[in-house]
Amino acid sequence: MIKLESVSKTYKGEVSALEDASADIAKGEFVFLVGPSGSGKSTLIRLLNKSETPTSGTIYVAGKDIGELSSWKVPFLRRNIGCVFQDFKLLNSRTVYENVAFALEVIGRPKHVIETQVPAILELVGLAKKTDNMPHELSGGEQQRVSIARAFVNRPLILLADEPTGNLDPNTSVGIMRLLDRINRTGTTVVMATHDRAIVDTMRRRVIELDHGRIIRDQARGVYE
Amino acid sequence: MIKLESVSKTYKGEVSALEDASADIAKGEFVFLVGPSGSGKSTLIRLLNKSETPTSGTIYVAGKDIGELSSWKVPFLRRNIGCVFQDFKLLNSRTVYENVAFALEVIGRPKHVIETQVPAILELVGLAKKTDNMPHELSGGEQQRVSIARAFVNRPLILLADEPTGNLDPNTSVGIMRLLDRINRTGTTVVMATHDRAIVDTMRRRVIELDHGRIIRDQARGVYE
Amino acid sequence: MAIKLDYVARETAHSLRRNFTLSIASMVTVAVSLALVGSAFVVRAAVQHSTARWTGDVQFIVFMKPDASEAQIGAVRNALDPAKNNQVAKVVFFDKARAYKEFREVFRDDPVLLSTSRQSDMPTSFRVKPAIKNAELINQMGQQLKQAPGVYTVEFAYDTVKQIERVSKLVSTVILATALFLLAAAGLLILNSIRMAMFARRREIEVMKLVGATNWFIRVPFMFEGLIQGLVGALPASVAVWFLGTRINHSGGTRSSVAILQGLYVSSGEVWAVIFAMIVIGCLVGVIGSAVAVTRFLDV
Amino acid sequence: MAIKLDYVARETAHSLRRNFTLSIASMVTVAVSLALVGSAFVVRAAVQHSTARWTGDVQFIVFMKPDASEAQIGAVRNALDPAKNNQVAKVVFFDKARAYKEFREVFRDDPVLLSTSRQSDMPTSFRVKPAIKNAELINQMGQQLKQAPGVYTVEFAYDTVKQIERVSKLVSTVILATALFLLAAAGLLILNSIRMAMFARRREIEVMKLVGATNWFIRVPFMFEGLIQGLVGALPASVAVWFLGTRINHSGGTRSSVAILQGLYVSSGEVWAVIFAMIVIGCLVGVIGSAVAVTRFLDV
Ligand SMILES: Nc1ncnc2c1ncn2[C@@H]1O[C@H](COP(=O)(O)OP(=O)(O)OP(=O)(O)O)[C@@H](O)[C@H]1O
Ligand SMILES: Nc1ncnc2c1ncn2[C@@H]1O[C@H](COP(=O)(O)OP(=O)(O)OP(=O)(O)O)[C@@H](O)[C@H]1O
Ligand SMILES: [Mg+2]
Ligand SMILES: [Mg+2]
Repeated sequence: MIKLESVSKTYKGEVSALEDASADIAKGEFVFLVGPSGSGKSTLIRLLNKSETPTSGTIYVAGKDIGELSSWKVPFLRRNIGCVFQDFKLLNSRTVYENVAFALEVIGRPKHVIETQVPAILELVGLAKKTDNMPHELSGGEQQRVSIARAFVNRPLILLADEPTGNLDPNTSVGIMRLLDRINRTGTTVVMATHDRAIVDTMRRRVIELDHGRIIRDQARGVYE
Repeated sequence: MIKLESVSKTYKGEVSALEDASADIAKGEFVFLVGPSGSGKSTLIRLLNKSETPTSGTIYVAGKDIGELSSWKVPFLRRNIGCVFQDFKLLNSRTVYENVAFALEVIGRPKHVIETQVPAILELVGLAKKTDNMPHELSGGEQQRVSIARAFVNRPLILLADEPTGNLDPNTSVGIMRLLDRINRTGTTVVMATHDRAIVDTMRRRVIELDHGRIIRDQARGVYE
Repeated sequence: MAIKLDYVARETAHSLRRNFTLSIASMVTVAVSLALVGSAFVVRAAVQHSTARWTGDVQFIVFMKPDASEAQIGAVRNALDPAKNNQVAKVVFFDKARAYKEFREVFRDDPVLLSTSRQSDMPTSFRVKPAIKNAELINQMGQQLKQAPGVYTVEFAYDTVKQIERVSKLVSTVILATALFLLAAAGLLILNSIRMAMFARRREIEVMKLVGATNWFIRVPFMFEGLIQGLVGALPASVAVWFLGTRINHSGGTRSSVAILQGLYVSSGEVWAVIFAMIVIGCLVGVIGSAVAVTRFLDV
Repeated sequence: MAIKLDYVARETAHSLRRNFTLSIASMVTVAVSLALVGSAFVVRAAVQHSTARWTGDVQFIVFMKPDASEAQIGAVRNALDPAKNNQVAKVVFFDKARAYKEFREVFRDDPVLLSTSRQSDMPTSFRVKPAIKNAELINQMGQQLKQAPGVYTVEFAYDTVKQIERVSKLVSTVILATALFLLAAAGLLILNSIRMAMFARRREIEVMKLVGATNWFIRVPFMFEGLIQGLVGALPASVAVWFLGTRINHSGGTRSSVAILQGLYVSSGEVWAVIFAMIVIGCLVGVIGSAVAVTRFLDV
């Protein structure tokens, strides 16, 4: 599903955020990206949905070299990749419901689909009571769950999650992980960057560890450290 | 230093974020605020620096009822309260250095003070190499450290930190906690909301637990749960 | 994927409302500049009508009485014949038919005047271009003709008409220059209000891109917003120009077939053409402004 | 706490640069509207000078030759005496001294003309307000006087001057109305560009508040920005009006003591007064616009 061939990313100047990273992630896998702050986890995730382009190396998603993708096709790539962002990226002027519905509207889903799927997914992430609140009226953890709902709502092939439990208490985190696990069992490939040792150690899934931009460990059924 | 007398906060509509909370925090204390997502931790912190006003109850900071404070005096209250925000609140158009310097500029500190204190504090949080980067060029954890540096830089009496380790890996978190500890030992009162069980359990400081807006536990040398 | 119209309408309305003062300012500027453009053209057209009779250096016109005899007309023609009178450079005879034709032409939008005037009411006239330049002598020549039998009156241009034309040209050029300035400002404003709309929604745009919106899906509402601003600005301008047109027609001096100036007059056809042009210009300014904004600032 | 000037200057410059197109549009609108205001006043002043001689229904002026004898002047005075001639309502005699005084007044800013003209060069004249209304008869009366010994020329106003004054008043009123419209738009624009500046920096403002900035510390740079926009807009407008002034002075018809119109002329004192007023208006519009923005949209 996802294949990296010696991918490097150097930001303008000298910051080398990713160096010679290679990996092969099969359809339906669940992968944890771990590593210290600044090791390149978010960079890797941004490369996968083409928000950034690699300095060198090739990335295949669903068998296609996304470096070759002409720019007008990028939106269609992204429709297959749900993304949970470290900073949520919610729309401040829209309610929780509208934020989630937005992801469907933008890709032209008909109204009746939106009206059934959005409440269902909000129920799933435990925000049924907050549908009409604005993002700034939510706690940090609640915002993170809205962001997860939005990424899930159009049932993407791949789900990228950048520290989806960073602002959640342990219990809520467990709930979210159950959700991700459930999604993963329906066949969605999940790539999740995290700092949460407890989660990684409990789930025992594949772990890719980054350090200073290099993959220093790639372990099936791994632990945090 | 901080005293809450049956403080309640109800957001417009019916959301009761804090109910009848009373607590007394002495000068130089280190207090963890714990509780599930949406339990009112951030609300409590926002009440302390008067970004929100309580629906009922009284809050004293440094012996003064901050509800009585006329609005033009609020800036001067805030100069004594450093704040690390859950969503960093960095200025996107300014470099790391400028972001930190800004906090000093705004309160009219002379240039030479700014020029010595800012590099020192950036060194302290481990960002000496990133002084000239823009926030969007930083990893999530690095941004969080900038936010901490800005809250520290004018040596406030009280430091409020809302999940300052939410986006950090365990090792960096330990570093930040050492820093907070050090600051606390110089006499600064620290109030920190967190989800990080490991940190709370290691530090063994006073723990105030919130649930649905109520203080359900207030324990000296406590643990997360 | 087709972009849904109701989506575009909703987004545009929302954005216009959010940027209310700026949208208003853009529209006011579009309106004022287009009103100036339109007025310049209408005034120029009116002045041209009014002075139509004086083309080709005609310096005075000898109007014959409607009942002047052939002999009387012949005598005047003789007196003005360039071949015999070296003070005359050129003379054109307007018989009743030709005078009526011109009259009908100038007042083609005034059915009352047209229906009450018959060809037989028209005075025949000679339009005289003198060979001499001296105003005093030209005056004398005209005054003499006034005494000739069968002559109703002699109207002198005295260069007044030329002066009027020159001033009108100057005024409308100045107005046009000011208008162009303002039009540029209006374009800039629309560009800017679109840019602001985009800026205000840059997070939204970022998120749209991240969840897979196509570029046109993002662009179209903004371009539409610009179009609307230009269009809405053109409307009050059109109304203003239309009023100017009717005002000119109602107060435009003596509307007579025998006068120096034939009355300031502008046909409704001309007014509508100017209004049409204004609306087109308004839309163009809006679309160009927003297109520039969208291509320059929307990094999609 | 005193607000540091270099801080305000830096922030203002930064904000102006960031909002470049909008600032430009505001300034252009301020400039155009102020230029219109200024032009209207300057043109009106020039026309008033030019027609100064024709106040009080004076219909024609009889200029005597500089060397006309006392007897000749007396004869003309006699012929025009309202007590003896019932066609005359009023007549005013301008002797050399009075003519020179008026001449010096009108051309007070033209040292060349002043230094080359002496009081003895001035023609004496009679300003005549006829008792009759019929233009033809007034004309006849004037023409007769032209033949009288010692008369240099007779200048007729023929209502031309009144017409000019009427038109000039109308034109400057229309210009002023347009200008007021635009000035309102300019105020709106400045308000808006400040609001946009605040919007663009709302996170910054939020953070400023959270780290303890005082309200005035936050407000002052924005108000300063508005002031600058108004002021910078006023400058090109001032230049334009200044040029208009010199143009009027250099091409303003015949500058002679014996002509219908005394040459369009506007004194540099008047031009500077208008420019000063424009700069004040520009600053006012800027400050008011930004003050409204700051109080309405800056929730500090
Ligand atoms: N746009 C950018 N320009 C320049 N440098 C950047 C940019 N984005 C990231 N970096 C740098 O690249 C490195 C890797 O950043 P990245 O965000 O991938 O780290 P991360 O593993 O996600 O860290 P965290 O756990 O703190 O979120 C960091 O040193 C960061 O400063
Ligand atoms: N401005 C607001 N308007 C309405 N409701 C709000 C507002 N801010 C917070 N709330 C609600 O108040 C409750 C407490 O929010 P708060 O942010 O204090 O939680 P928290 O303990 O910080 O949670 P987290 O750990 O997820 O950050 C939540 O249910 C939230 O939705
Ligand atoms: Mg990251
Ligand atoms: Mg919180």
